[in-house]
Amino acid sequence: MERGLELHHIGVRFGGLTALDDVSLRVPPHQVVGVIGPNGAGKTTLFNVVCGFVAPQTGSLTLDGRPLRPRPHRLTRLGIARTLQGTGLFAGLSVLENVMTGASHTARAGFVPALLGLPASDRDERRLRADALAILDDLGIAEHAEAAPTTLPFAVRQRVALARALAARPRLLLLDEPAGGLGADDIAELGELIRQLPRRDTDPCAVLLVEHHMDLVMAVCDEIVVLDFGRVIAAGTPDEIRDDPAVTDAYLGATVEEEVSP
Amino acid sequence: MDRFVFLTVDGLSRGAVYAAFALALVLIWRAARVVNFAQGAMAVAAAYVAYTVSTATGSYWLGFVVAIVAGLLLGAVVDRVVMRHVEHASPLNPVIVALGLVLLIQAVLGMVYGSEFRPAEAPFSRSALTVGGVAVLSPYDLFVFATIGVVVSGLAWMFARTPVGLRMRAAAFAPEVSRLLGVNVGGMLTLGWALASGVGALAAMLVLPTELGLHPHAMDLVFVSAFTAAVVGGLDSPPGAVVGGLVVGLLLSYVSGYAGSDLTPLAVLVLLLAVLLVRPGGLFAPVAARRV
Amino acid sequence: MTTTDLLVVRGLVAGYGAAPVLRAIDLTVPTGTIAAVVGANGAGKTTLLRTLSGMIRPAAGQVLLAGEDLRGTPVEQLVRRGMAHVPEGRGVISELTVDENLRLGGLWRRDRADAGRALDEVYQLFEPLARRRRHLGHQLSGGERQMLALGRALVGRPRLLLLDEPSLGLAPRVVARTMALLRQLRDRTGLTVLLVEQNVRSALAVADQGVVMSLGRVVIAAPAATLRDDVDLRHAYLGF
Amino acid sequence: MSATTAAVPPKQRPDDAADRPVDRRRGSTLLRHLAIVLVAGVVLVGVSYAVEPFRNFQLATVAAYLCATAGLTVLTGLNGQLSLGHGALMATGAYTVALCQNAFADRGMTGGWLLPLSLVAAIVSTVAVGAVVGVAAARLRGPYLAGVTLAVAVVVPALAVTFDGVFNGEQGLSVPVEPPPLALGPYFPYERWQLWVTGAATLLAMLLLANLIRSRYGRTFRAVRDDEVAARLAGIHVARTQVLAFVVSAATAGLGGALLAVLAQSVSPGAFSLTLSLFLLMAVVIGGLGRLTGALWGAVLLVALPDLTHSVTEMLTLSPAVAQRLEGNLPLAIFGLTLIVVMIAAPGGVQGLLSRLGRALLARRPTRRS
Amino acid sequence: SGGDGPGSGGASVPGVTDTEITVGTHMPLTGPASAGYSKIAPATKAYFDYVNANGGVHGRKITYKIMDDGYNPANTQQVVRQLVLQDKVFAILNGLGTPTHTGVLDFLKSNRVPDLFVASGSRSWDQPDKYPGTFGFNPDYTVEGKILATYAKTNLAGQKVCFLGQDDDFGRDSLAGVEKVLGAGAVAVKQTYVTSNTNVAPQIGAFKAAECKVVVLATVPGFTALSIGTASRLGYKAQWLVSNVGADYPTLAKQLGAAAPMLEGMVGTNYLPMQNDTANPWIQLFTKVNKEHNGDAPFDGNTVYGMSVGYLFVQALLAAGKDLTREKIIDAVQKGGFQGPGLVPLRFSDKDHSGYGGQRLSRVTGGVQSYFGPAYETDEADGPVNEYTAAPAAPPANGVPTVS
Ligand SMILES: Nc1ncnc2c1ncn2[C@@H]1O[C@H](COP(=O)(O)OP(=O)(O)OP(=O)(O)O)[C@@H](O)[C@H]1O
Ligand SMILES: Nc1ncnc2c1ncn2[C@@H]1O[C@H](COP(=O)(O)OP(=O)(O)OP(=O)(O)O)[C@@H](O)[C@H]1O
Ligand SMILES: CC(C)C[C@H](N)C(=O)O
Ligand SMILES: [Mg+2]
Ligand SMILES: [Mg+2]
Repeated sequence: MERGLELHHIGVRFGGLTALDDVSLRVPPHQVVGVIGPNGAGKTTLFNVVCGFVAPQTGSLTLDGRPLRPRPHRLTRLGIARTLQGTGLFAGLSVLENVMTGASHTARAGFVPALLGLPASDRDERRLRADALAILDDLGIAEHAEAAPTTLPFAVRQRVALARALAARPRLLLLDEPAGGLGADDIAELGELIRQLPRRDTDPCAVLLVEHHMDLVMAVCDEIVVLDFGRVIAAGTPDEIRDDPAVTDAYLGATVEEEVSP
Repeated sequence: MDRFVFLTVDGLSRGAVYAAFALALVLIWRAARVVNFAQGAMAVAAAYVAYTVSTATGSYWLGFVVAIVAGLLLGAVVDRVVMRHVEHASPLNPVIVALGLVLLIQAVLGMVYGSEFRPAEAPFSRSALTVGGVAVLSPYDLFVFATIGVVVSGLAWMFARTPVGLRMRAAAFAPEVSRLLGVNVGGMLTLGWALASGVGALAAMLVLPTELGLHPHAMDLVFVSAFTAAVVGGLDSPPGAVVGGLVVGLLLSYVSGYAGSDLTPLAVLVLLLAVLLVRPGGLFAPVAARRV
Repeated sequence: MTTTDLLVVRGLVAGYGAAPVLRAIDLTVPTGTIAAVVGANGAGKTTLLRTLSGMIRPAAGQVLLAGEDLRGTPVEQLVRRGMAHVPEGRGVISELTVDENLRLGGLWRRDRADAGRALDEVYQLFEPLARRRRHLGHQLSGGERQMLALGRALVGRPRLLLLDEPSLGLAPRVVARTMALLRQLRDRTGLTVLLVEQNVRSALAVADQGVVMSLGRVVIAAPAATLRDDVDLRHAYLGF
Repeated sequence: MSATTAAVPPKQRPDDAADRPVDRRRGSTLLRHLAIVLVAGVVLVGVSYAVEPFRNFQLATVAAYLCATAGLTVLTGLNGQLSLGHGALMATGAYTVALCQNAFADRGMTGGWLLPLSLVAAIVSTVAVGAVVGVAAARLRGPYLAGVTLAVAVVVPALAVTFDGVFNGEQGLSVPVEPPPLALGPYFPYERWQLWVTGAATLLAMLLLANLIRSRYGRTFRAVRDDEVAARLAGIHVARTQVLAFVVSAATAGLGGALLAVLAQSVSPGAFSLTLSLFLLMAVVIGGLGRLTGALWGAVLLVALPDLTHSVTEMLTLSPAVAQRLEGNLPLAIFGLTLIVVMIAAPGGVQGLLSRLGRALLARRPTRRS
Repeated sequence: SGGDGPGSGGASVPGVTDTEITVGTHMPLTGPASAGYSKIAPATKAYFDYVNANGGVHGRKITYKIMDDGYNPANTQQVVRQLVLQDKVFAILNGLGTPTHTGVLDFLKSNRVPDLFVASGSRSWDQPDKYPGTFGFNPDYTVEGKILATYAKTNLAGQKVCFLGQDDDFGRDSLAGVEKVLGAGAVAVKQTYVTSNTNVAPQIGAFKAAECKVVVLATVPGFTALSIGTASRLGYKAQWLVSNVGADYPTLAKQLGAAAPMLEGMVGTNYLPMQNDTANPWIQLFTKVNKEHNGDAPFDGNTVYGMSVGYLFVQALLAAGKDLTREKIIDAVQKGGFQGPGLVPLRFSDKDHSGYGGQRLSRVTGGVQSYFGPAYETDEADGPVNEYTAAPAAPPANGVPTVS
């Protein structure tokens, strides 16, 4: 029985600052788990721990029950892909090349075939290109395949980043504020996409989502974990979270309308 | 033991002048994020101006002051006329332009002054004072130390404590945002270039008496040592430049004294690797940036 | 035009290369009001702000700040005219500390004492920043950076604040607080705000005037309440 | 900085992807590149008969430099690692070839296969040196990397003096090279033979480099250059990629140095000074960073510019006093000025300028789509 | 046309027409090594212009192509090929520098270009079997070392001798000469320097610590000045015995400026007339040529050197006869017997291609560098160091040599 990704009692300190404090959570296969919390609560740090950018001082990780000692460049091989807050696209690569890069670890041909230009290398490239184009097509941005990312509207860039992560065919996708900067329509579409990721026929994947757009989070998550000052202050279904006073107090606050109206 | 003291003292006095020049490199790096490969050639140009003035008037100090003023002006001119127009999107472009400047300046100096060595006077005696039979620092060394001490602390104070220092740093790191905040980025850049080049000229005036003399290429080797010093210390840190300079000076002195001068280049490489592999941003590197 | 209109934009055309992104923008923001500019990705909202603050030279048109034509005014002079622009992506200077970033916002001011007071006020307003005074910009979380950028603009006590997607990356509570803060500032100090937002609902909640941009043009400029309440308009232009 | 340039997002690179058409060709990379190389080879042989011996020698020198500049452009342009020490890598190749050829000559060995063997040895030894430097380089960034490679550029030639028993100090070693095969006729000009040898080796090296650049390795190099964090998340081992780029670059630089030694029939530390390293860097940037054609322009400039500026100065008739001052200096001043002007007027280098011209011409042609 | 035919030979000689002879050289006109040396070739050219103004050689004017190689062997390759293949010079004359010129020996040999009077004291030029067309000019460094050591042995007997040399053939050959005379192990402290490190205090400090009384310097001018300056800084006094390469007083004094008095008492060597010896007829001739054809450039040892090279080459051309060929000029040089400004004889013969075979010592007294004692002559092997007493020749009246 697959158990997915588990974090056990993770603690991270930066100098005197506690970024994560005894955090445990599980991302089961075929589920969307949301992480929310105030700014600086440690959400991105949590992602960094999973990716191996930050080594936790305490606690451990397991993937399907096996201990996980993550290193960023090995992640895609483990079936984990991540997008970056911002977008982190390769500015000097075309959109298509950006997406092809996401599947680097699937290339079979080694250095010598590449150097000699042997068919093995060409085959690899053709396959990567076809896959990447298919993903771009899925996300509705195939028309931008040849563009330089810097010239594209922000929403498209976000999608390219997503496409690059999906190109790795992950079993677990970590999304860090994927809706940041998107308009209402785009957010709705994104929600649709995230929701069907764990359920689709080919390459279904679980999602760990960090996001501040509550509509989106509430709409797509099976479960939500709330962080504040590095600690888990609540966890549960969207409905449970919505009504949790601690969450309202620390994170949701009043609506704009309520705050603004005298 | 005597030899050790001798080599140490000699290394420190050499190191002090490397420090001065390394400081100029650090300045321009902080102000414009450019490693100014033309710093040496620009400094030599200022020193030639000083030489001309000193020979004409017979006054060392007049030449000294003129050199620094010439350095300041040259820095401002290089910024306004050349660097300002260089596309900085690729960090290599300014480097290449600086290399072009080196060729141009050295060639022009060669045309104007010829390629003979000219004397580079020292304002104080370079004969070492003897303490207990061991030659220690000369009055000139003390002058160098004092000057560098003043310049380093002055610059450190300016950068860390004054509004203009803050503006200069902001302009260097984020020109566009700085303009939105009312910083005259162009002015700050010019000021940075002028200051760096002024310090470079000062450094040349301090270094040249210990070198072969005044020559269009006189600072070529000093540049290599000083760049090493700046990198060892950490390019963002004025105190780092000073420490780096002293470390390089001592190293060169010990190696030539105990192992043979032919090993000095190798020793420099080993030093660089030893420092940078442990601290990839130099001894005085700021906290590593959060990148995710 | 009357002097009660702090910002007046007429026939503004601007862009990055040959094809203009802004095609004849007309816009008026009365003093002491909040105008929300909304529109789809790529409509040209950011470009509009960048043109207003002089970072992009307009190909045609006029920008008047309190009746003064801003043409040819260098970017760095605009803060002295009372304009503050918090750019998209926040523009926190990562290599400087929080305190240095904030001080930079008031450095241009002659009145040093008041700049100091403004700094203290900002620390009170955003207490996470007060806790991180000596931290470098790059150590901050996304939301902390947003606070820093907004706070930095306020240190200069601007008349006109140009905000590019301030809610980006902020926790809902902070978004609400920020919007409320804009209201307060408007009411207390007569601040005028041009607010570019994707978060249309929040923006219209706080704004006096709503401006909808599409393909480089202003398609509607109407009281925010009208836009909020007119379902047809919302559906046609805002998609909700 | 004018308002318009300030508007360009800082991440935008001069060689942004829009410049490069996406490769949609289906056929074999090898065959396509082989065809280009063959055509280039035939042209080169033709040219070698059409021009005088001195020009043959100059072209051969261009070929040798091209190896080095191409390697450097892969490292600096594609992988974003700055090297001020490629002259030292060339020296490594050059000395290896000298030692091998001397060893063969001392043992009285002859045969056409000796030179290729020496060249391979040169590449192998440079790869070893490049790997060591590359491992260190992978930890360093920007000016810190520049500092270390600068030290390498100074140290390697100095070693020739330190170990003068092997390398014969400042004077250097001579490189015995066999004359053209008799089959080519008794009066076959030596310089033409030199061009054939260096041209063949260089074309082979370019073929391999072009293959590599077109493969996923080329893409990985660029990804690492653009964003290391994102590259790691995409499954790329950043340090390993950087070492690989350094090694590839070193191999070609070593070959370039070896060919230069074969051309000169001698090696000495002075020929591989820091100045050479700096000139290589200038050449690739002026030529157009990150493209093999740019490396070609760079190599051509390295050989042609000094020659051109010298000719220009020679045309002036001056009094001896003035002439003595200008002699040598004027060409350098012109060279320096050219560098500055080109860098300001065409930051993308010669190749960038040509592509811009090319696009402008294409744009003027009416499009076929209606 | 590809130039497939048999090379030279036949009717036309490269670089020679009825009215002109073209020769070329490579020199450091720019770069760190150019100091002083950049004045040699212009002086040679000035002398040729003087000869041309006086009717040339066998009715032919001499054109001298000076190419800058910046003392970089890679550039030397290029410019020498340009001279030979492109400009088709008749000969390469006085190419300067050991590492630079070493690289073109094979090329010049295989193209049969006479390679005359190389400007360096390396022993490489003297290999008549391997490089029949190459001839040196400077006395070699071993010869010089032997002469300096002989002075130390006879005049400074019993004093501790130390040695500082450049870390290359220059220093090594010189040290070999010194040790041939004083005996291996007689040099108390041996130090080297590299030109890339301008701090010689550790070396000089070592001499001071060992209380050396005599120091032999095989140094280029910059490092002669540095060494003597550093010694004075450290309060260390010694008798300096300096190679001719680094002993030119005007060069050193100019570099030291106000500190020039430190050079007082320095013993150097040379083999050409002293540039300040205005009574010497050669100096008078060269001064006149310098005024008329060299823009009256500052007159120093490099000027004398350059003009002496020019004089020797004109002699060689004359000796080669009117029907000038490359073979003939090599034969003429090998025959030897040239009388010129040199204080010692040139050693040219079919067995010996090195240049001058000895030197004379000079000393700085009252700011004036002048010769003292006899000239000496020796070889680079174990031969004795002999006094050379023959009186130097006087220049011909019009300053242009005639067929002897
Ligand atoms: N490398 C670091 N060095 C020092 N402090 C750090 C570092 N990384 C994170 N922090 C601090 O740790 C805390 C948590 O940061 P993190 O980026 O995880 O927050 P977050 O929950 O993602 O916030 P946001 O929603 O604003 O993005 C913040 O206070 C931040 O300043
Ligand atoms: N530096 C640039 N160079 C060229 N085109 C650009 C540049 N910046 C933006 N554009 C283009 O200008 C158009 C308008 O962009 P702008 O950033 O003003 O839109 P926006 O309304 O702010 O969108 P968003 O909501 O995504 O921030 C877009 O099509 C974009 O692709
Ligand atoms: C006379 C000089 C040109 C000698 C020079 N130091 C060399 O041997 O290279
Ligand atoms: Mg975050
Ligand atoms: Mg925008």
